[in-house]
Amino acid sequence: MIFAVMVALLVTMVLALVRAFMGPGLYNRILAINTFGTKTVLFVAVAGFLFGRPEFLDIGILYALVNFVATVAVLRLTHLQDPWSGTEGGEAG
Amino acid sequence: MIASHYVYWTFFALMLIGLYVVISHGNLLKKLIGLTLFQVGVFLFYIGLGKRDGGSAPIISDGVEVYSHPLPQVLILTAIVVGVATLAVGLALAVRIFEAYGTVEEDEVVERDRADLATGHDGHQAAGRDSGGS
Amino acid sequence: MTAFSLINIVLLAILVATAVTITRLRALYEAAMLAALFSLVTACLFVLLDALDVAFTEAAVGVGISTVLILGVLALTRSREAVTQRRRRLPGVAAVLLVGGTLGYASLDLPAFGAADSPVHSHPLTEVYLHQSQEAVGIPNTVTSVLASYRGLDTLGELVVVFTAGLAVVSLLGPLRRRRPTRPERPRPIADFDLADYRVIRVVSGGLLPFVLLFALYVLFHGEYGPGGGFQAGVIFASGFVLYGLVFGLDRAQRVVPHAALWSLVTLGLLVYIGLGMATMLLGGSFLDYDVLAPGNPATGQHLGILVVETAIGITVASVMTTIFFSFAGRGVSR
Amino acid sequence: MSVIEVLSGVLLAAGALALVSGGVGLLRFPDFYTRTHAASVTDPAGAGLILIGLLLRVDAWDTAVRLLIILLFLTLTSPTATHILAHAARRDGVPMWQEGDRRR
Repeated sequence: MIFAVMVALLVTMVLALVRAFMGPGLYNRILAINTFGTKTVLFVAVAGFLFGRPEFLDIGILYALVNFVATVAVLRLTHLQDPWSGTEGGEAG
Repeated sequence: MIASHYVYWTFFALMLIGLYVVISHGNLLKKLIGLTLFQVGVFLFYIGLGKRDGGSAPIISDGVEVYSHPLPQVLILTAIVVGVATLAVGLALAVRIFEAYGTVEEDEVVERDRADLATGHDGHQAAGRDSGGS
Repeated sequence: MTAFSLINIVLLAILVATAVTITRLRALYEAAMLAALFSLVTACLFVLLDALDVAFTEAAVGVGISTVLILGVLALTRSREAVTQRRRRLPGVAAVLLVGGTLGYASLDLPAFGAADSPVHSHPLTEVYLHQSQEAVGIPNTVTSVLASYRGLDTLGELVVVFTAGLAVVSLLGPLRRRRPTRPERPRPIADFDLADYRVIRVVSGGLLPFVLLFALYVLFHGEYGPGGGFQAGVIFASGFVLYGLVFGLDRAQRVVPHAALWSLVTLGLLVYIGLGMATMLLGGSFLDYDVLAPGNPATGQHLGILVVETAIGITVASVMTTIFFSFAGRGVSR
Repeated sequence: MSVIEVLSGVLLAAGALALVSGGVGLLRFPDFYTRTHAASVTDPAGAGLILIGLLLRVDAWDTAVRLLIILLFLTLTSPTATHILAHAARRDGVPMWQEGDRRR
């Protein structure tokens, strides 16, 4: 059963990857990469059970966090002319 | 041969893709991304050498007999952090080059240096003036 | 075909496909994002290859820090790559053929992947690190004991390299500048970006942030029993600050940790590490020999030494990474 | 086979189905917004189902706590990320697909 879930995960990863490659444009890629990130969290969790050492789920927690940081960073840094201050705006870069 | 070595060959392929980007692409930032690809190839190669069939993570616990080797993991663990620190140095250099030349394309930077040499300007002064004007 | 090799092949194929796509993309923002995806897949592969600590570090560094740095530099410079000229291709292809041929030829001598009788696994050090370390050091995570105890001097060297890199970035990008006080304090959303957007991010990241920092501390102190340790904790801590700086603006992030405090922390970690080495020498051992810290009870001494060293590593790595982030961020502001 | 195991199997299967359908939607839907829909609905749903399915198989309490923390983080961050993403795209003027348009 767990192996079947793993296969489903890998299939979904490949599908999201194709979307990330095809684009078109920035947003489709961000969306695909964000989805892919969730799949990697699940990958770590399922792999722990599949190979019999489920106590190492800490890594999954980290992936969930880091995935969010990456999405926020992409949105933040591709959107502002003066990327770091957040006080003065501009059109999308 | 294929069944036992394909993993190494994929790691080598990653290194070579990175190497190609570093040498052939002119954009300095693209070169740095290529450098990280190359790095990851090397990291995976090290970790791959320490992996053992049916092994488990080298954290000793009851009921687990076979472990992968911890030493390559230690080396790569520190190498990753050092890698991002050196990447930051490279990026800082790229920012400075952009501020001096107004471009991060290697060809354009070299061309501008050549033009400065031909007109007899000191390269540094010329670069400073150019960035002031742009 | 086992489950392992199936997953392995799929992940490797994803990696190579991503790498090829990265080289072909000329829009560098998108290439940088695919690089983040690349490092996520790499981290999964590290999990599969039993390198949990490495997976930890790679995910936090590759996604949380280096992507942010690359995107930030792209925002400062140009984000489209020029077309690669035909004449440039030849040297690259030549180098790839040369190096690839050499590596391919050399790989014929490599032991089969995962073989139990390979030189790596039959070397006497394997026995030392995996089994004797349980008596000599007494902590389950052998990666931590090798990192902090057996190869403590090497790790000190790596830490010095990280320190030097931080120094180089700061000297290239100028000192961390204090912002002019005329700027509005609260980050105001740009004209047509709805405030509600920012409120959602602010509330969620504000709620998440304490957990990130707590998690970093957990990783630091749990590193003896599970995956984790100073390097990982430092990087997670720094990515928490990166998140804070991205969402709430550099201004507030710099008020939380002023740069003077940051630089003292950078050197503090390094000094604690070296000081511990000196202390063990004064107590009659050799440099970084923790056995002498608790006379008559080497295991306790090792525990103590490893804990101090990991904390020192965590402090230095976290503050160097935060310094690097602030330097790049300050560049954008002062322009 | 106990009731718990059957239940866990059902949850895992449902989660896997949700994931794959989300992946297909991400690939096949015609524009960015519909793809966001596919991804944002199936992501937390599939993740939740799978994580709860795994939770039923755990004996050690610390593993269960970790699974719950992952679940909490995912349910917090994943909708937030897709929400701001869709909002930013709308503001940026990513065009919406209309009946009869080409796929983008």
